Amino acid sequence: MSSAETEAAADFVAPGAARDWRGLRRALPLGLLLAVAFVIVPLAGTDYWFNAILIPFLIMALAGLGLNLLMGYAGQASLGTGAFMATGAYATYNLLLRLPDIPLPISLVLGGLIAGAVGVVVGLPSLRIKGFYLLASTLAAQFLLEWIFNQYGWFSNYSTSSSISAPKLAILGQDLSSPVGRYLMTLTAVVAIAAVAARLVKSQTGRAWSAVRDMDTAAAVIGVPVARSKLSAFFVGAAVCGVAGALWAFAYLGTVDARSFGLDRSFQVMFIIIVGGMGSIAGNFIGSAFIVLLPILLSQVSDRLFGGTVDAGQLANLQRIAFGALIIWFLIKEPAGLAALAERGWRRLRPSGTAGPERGSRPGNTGKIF
Amino acid sequence: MAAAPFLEVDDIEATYEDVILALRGVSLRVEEGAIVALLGANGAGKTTTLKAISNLLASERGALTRGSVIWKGRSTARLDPAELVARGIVQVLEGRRVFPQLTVEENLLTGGYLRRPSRAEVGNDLARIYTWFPRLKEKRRIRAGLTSGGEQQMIAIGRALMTRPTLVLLDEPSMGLAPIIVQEIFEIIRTLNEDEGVSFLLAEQNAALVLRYADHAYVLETGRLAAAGTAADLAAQGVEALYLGDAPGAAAATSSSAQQF
Amino acid sequence: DDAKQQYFPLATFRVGAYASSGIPVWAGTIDYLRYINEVEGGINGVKLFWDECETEWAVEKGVECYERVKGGKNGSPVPIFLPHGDPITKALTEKSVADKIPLVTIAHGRTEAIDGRVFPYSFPAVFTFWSEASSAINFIAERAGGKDKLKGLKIATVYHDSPYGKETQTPLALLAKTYGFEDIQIPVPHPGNDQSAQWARIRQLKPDWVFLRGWGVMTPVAIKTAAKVGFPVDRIIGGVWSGSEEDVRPAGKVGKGYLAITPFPAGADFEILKKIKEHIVDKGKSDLKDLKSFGSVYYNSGVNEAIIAVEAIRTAQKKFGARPINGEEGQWGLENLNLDDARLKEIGAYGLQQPLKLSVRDHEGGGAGKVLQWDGEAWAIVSDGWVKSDRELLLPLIYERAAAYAKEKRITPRPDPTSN
Amino acid sequence: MAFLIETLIGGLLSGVMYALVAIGFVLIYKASGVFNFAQGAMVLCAALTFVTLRDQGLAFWFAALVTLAIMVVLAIAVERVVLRPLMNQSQITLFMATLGLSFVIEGMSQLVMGASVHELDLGIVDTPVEVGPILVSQFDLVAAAAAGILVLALSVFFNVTRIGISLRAIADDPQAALSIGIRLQRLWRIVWGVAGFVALVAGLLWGSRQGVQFSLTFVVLKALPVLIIGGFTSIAGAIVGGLIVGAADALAEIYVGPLLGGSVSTWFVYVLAVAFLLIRPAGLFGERAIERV
Amino acid sequence: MSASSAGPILELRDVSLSFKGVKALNALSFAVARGEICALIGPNGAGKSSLLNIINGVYRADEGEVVFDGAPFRRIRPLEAARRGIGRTFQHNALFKRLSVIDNVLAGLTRHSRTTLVEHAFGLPRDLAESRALRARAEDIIEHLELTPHRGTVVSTLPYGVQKRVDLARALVGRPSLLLLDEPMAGMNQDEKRQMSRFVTEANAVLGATVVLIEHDIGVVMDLSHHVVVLDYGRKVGDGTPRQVRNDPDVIAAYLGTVH
Ligand SMILES: Nc1ncnc2c1ncn2[C@@H]1O[C@H](COP(=O)(O)OP(=O)(O)OP(=O)(O)O)[C@@H](O)[C@H]1O
Ligand SMILES: Nc1ncnc2c1ncn2[C@@H]1O[C@H](COP(=O)(O)OP(=O)(O)OP(=O)(O)O)[C@@H](O)[C@H]1O
Ligand SMILES: [Mg+2]
Ligand SMILES: [Mg+2]
Repeated sequence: MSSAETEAAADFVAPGAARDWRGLRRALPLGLLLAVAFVIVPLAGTDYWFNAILIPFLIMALAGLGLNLLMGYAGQASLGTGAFMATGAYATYNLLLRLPDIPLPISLVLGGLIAGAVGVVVGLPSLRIKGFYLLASTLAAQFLLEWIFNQYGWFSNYSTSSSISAPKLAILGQDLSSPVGRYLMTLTAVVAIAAVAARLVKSQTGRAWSAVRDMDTAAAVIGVPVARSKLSAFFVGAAVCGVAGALWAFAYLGTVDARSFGLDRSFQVMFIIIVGGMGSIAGNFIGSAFIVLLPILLSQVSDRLFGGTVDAGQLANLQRIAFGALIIWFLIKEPAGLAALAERGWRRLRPSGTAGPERGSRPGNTGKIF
Repeated sequence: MAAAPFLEVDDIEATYEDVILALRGVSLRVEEGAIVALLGANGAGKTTTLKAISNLLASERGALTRGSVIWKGRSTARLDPAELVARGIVQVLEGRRVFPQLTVEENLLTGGYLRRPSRAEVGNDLARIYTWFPRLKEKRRIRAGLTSGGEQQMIAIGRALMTRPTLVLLDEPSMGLAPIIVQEIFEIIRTLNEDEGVSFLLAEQNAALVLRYADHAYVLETGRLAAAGTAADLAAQGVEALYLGDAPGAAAATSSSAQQF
Repeated sequence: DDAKQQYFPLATFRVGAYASSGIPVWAGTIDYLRYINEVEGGINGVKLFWDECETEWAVEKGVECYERVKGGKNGSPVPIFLPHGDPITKALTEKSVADKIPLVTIAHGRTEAIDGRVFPYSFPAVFTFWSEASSAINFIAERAGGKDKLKGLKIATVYHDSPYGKETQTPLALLAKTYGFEDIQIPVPHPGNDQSAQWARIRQLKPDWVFLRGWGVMTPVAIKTAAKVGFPVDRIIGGVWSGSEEDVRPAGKVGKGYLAITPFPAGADFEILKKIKEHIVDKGKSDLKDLKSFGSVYYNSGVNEAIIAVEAIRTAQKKFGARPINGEEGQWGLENLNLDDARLKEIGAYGLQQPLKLSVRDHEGGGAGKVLQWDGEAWAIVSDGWVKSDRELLLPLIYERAAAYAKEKRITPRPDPTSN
Repeated sequence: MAFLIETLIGGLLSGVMYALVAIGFVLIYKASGVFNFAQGAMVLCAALTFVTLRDQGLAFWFAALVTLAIMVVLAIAVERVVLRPLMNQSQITLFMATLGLSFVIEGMSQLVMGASVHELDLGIVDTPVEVGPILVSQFDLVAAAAAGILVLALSVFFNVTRIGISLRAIADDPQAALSIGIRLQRLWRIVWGVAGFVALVAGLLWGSRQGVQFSLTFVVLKALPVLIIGGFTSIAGAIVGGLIVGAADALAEIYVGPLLGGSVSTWFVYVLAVAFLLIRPAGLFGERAIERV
Repeated sequence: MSASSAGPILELRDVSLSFKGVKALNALSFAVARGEICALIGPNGAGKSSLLNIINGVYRADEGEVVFDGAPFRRIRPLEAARRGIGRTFQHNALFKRLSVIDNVLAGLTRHSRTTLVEHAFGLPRDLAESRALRARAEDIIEHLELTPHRGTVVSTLPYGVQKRVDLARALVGRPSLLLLDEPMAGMNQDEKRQMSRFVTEANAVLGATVVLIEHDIGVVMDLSHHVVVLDYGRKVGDGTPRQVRNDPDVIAAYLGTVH
């Protein structure tokens, strides 16, 4: 695990002595963040924070990452996220159930790979279809897979409610079923996968994805294997979503049925990447924070402010309105996502980074995938 | 030169996304019936100036933050682009922005709608465009997105002329056109100018060419006015020198206040 | 001084897709709690106080609410939690064991959680879906003139194609085998706003009865579509979640005659409702904005749930003293809850709530429903009192499933203290 | 055989109801390239407003007019607050904005008009008509007729060439449209207003079928395959797509479902739609994407 | 059929292409000799871009065949064309606009990459070695085309002229044996055109790429090319040295007019 991390850090540090320092300066905040997440938070966090906030936040960020690889980097719009997550969850469940000797991390990875394979099949139409048509066509997979898991009892080991539930979570005899344990397990998975993803998007594969996204005809002409790139994006994206799904089922809720991974979930994940920023790894975390935390914040704030004086139902409606309005507002403020906004703020704080007039985030060029 | 100002741009400053300062105090005038050239290197702010005049900045998250644009004695600040077209200013956007899904003829027709012309009028106008660009007549039923680069440029120009403007803002009209067409376009410009009194503000890279047709010229450099004068004068000075910014007579456009960063 | 009062958090759903049922449900609960506080001065003097937490009926929000409130408030613990929804219940099942907070899920939740040895903190009290199915069949038998008359009947179940909808397939198959009726299962996909194909099939198969296990908009559309194909509406029996005013009213005139089985009989004539009306509603203290819903199925279900919670706390107080009760004590209270007719009459819930006796082996306790018929304006009770289910027939199968669950989860069932 | 025909007719008639919702999408997509997810919320909003007004005792036509006025106000607000600031943004951003919009509209509707379920009675008798052995629903016939009229009217509206071409121009390139004097904002308002009207019609028909309640917003899910099959930009496509989806859905439910042991209609038409797409990547009548290098 | 280094690198034999019955190319034949710069000129819509599209597989010829490096084809996939060594720049900007200059150029090297997804994901040694090698090649070209100051900039934020240069770099980095350039100098001022001409000459002379160039600036064409082919309405109306073509009255009438 930690090796993957240093890999990621190493990736930030471009070769060349002059850049070493810059790389370090970029890696330092990240290292601090990880230290806090791995050491301080487990010591300081409460059950509520783990169970209700941090774990879902991390998992949704991971799902966002999966979709972002597919949609933000490779430009293949998909609403099949829920289905990929479900596949990962059900696959992992069956692996744990039927091959109990395989250690948990391996089952998770295998579950992800199975989801990736399903993703490839779902992605086949992308070789012919684009844009909203592709988006709408991924709904076929979304509904079909949801139905299959719900319909055929084998997938849920014939449980009465076709739901699956987590077996005991343990790695190397370490019990992970406490909130802290589940948090650490989730965090580890998320960090490891994010590190790999960060590598991947900077590699030849990632470049091929972006090339296909930005201009697929040109990509083909200069020698990028377009079909293979699209499918590999579906594979990786779905695999990451699959792991997120498995974590959702086992590390967060404990028990789920296929409806937990319905269309709403797909939309939610899409929100995350749009609000956070397409084509940005950090954006997934920002977006996830927005989507997962904002409603909680809104409800707590409004309870504090108006609790008891305003009718509870009306309050809830107002929150819904506020949530929708905030989404629109952020899209208007920064169509390239909060990650871009954050980056701009960051640069403004450190004027050394800003160099003259530049078309940095020229609209229409950013985030335009179709 | 003391005639009532036709188009007067006074000390404008324009930004994109509230932070990128693209114009810093540009002033220029177009007299009625004149052809004025706007020169400058890539990124100098030619396009931005034209968009500031036609009020198209808002659609690109840009804004005029200072100065004013006066069209026939009235400020254009509150007019939306369609209103400006109705009052005679039309812009041909840079980079052949045709409507790809519409046929060539439909593209041209869209230019006429604002005037609510009769069928006969439309027919006449179309015929006029087709005599200028016979190539378009052949392609009239093809979807514009499929036509060649030069054909698209012709469509964009033809479409703008369909609005029967009194002032045309042309952004890089010669780009990608065959020499003979470029020549024709400039001849058309001259004809329209002489016969119908249409004025032009032309942003061009090909300085030698445009100065041959223009009366007046302005040179922009990184958002500031670097030089101005009659076309003949500027041509004589050598435009190349102007681009480097060390030209004499650089306008006093130095009020580079309001740093937005 | 909150610590001297009883905390009772409410995970409401007043917006979103299920708001129309959530609003009256929570009004019923809150009105009853207010009644207890204001008229009875609390439970043995211990007043109740509560927070609301909006879930929109979504799992994550439900979990968040639960986590937010489970630690109690200002020193007052949580005695019982009402998750109100299948998915949320599932997500909380294991957490509740760890946290020792009993979940009461009336007319939803896992059926096998009846077995408190395996599911110590889950209480699918009063009426599980298996009981619902069995009671519906027994009502049909009642109409047909005896269980022996079931033989040869065709009974079609039109169900919401989801885990919830499928839950009754097993008991119905068993009942069909036992009584010799023909069991036809017809799924309707979510949300169920178009059922022409399903009802075309009904028209073709000509069943004697239709058991409608709908959800949300599926019910009115089913009733309307039934009318369209000419299937008699008084031969359709809705399940619990197809049996509220909200379910029938949108169907309009054609809904007249429609039947539904429910543990929450509608009506405002029950003693306790009269009292609530007098002391709460008429004084403008009701949580209901639309008073039309007073005495509706959903409102009464809210009252019903509150009664069980309050009575369980009261029972626990008998053992632990008149003070705020925590989850573990709440579990004891629930498992020793005994609402017989006498007690029901005392609290004015006779007829509204069925006699109920919970135990470690039996977290359901009741298992009977009343059948209502829609007269176009309101529900009327048409069954002979409570229609019981064949619990003896179903329980062995339920225990078997609970045992299988225990095995899969490697849970050692807790011993039943009453059985030795 | 009679059963088959009956199922088919039932399916086709339902298909028209789906088409009705799909048309709302097509209108807006045609005019701005925006895939308007808030269409479902608009259906709910229209129906809820209408029913609430009716419950207040307003006459049918009056209630309909007031509702329409409200939908127009909504259209103007949307243009001003959402579309204009987001002009020139990517379609997916706009799509997300309409998702945000749907939260706002749903929240507003329920805030003002409550969440309770209403019956909506349009006074259409729905005793089944028997044609030989085949049963046909009167209500569905009326709905189909309404949809038919609407489609005709809209086709005429869009074929008033000026508006039609202008709208397509806007969808292609809003800035270029502005630059030649197309009154973009006004047209957007008109189109969103018309979409509001379509939402009202769809809301009334769907509302009287299933009651006016939150789940009205879900009808969009059935409209999507209609759009895919017909093409996002074609009103005629919406009708044809609707018929195909309706018929396929009904037949699959009867003949495919039992084979697979469950209800297949959540996904069947979607899979069918993908099959269509593989043959025609922009639907039956959609405009093909243009890519030239 | 071995690639004879003596024969023409590219030969078109009676190539025709039509769209909905409209002939864009009409029985077109000509040859491009190995190592030359061949300019393709003609009025707008003459079919120049379409011709390039056929050569590298974006369009499929209706009739006739293309012989590249001794191997004839009627239809080739763009990917296959790239693999065989046909590089290309575009008339309308077709850069990967959200990528930086270096990434755009690196994307042009995809066909030289031999590593797999897994190696990329985990940064296995082979990937590290390869990306170092590819990066060096890319940096080389970037320096060569004087793009170093822009190497990390996102291309959509660059001036048009620089973007055109990036497009050239992306095509050149893969070391194509045939380089198709579609109006590489449109929208540039005189200075930039001169610079670009130099790069094209160097690509041809130093890197040894045969160049097919579409250009409307006749001065540039005269300076740069060894061989000019003139198209009009999909037909060949001229084929010869720049001088011959320039003085051809047909060409003057159809294309040049009097402004040069
Ligand atoms: N939409 C935009 N968002 C942000 N910055 C922009 C935008 N459009 C232009 N700019 C910036 O404004 C400045 C002026 O650009 P403008 O397009 O007006 O130049 P130009 O003279 O027309 O150049 P060219 O010859 O390349 O067309 C440039 O620095 C450019 O980066
Ligand atoms: N995909 C297509 N569909 C329909 N027509 C096309 C297509 N591609 C090209 N054409 C037509 O073929 C003709 C030749 O186009 P091409 O782009 O090759 O011209 P060109 O010589 O490159 O012109 P320019 O100098 O203006 O770029 C044009 O008239 C164009 O309309
Ligand atoms: Mg410009
Ligand atoms: Mg061309």
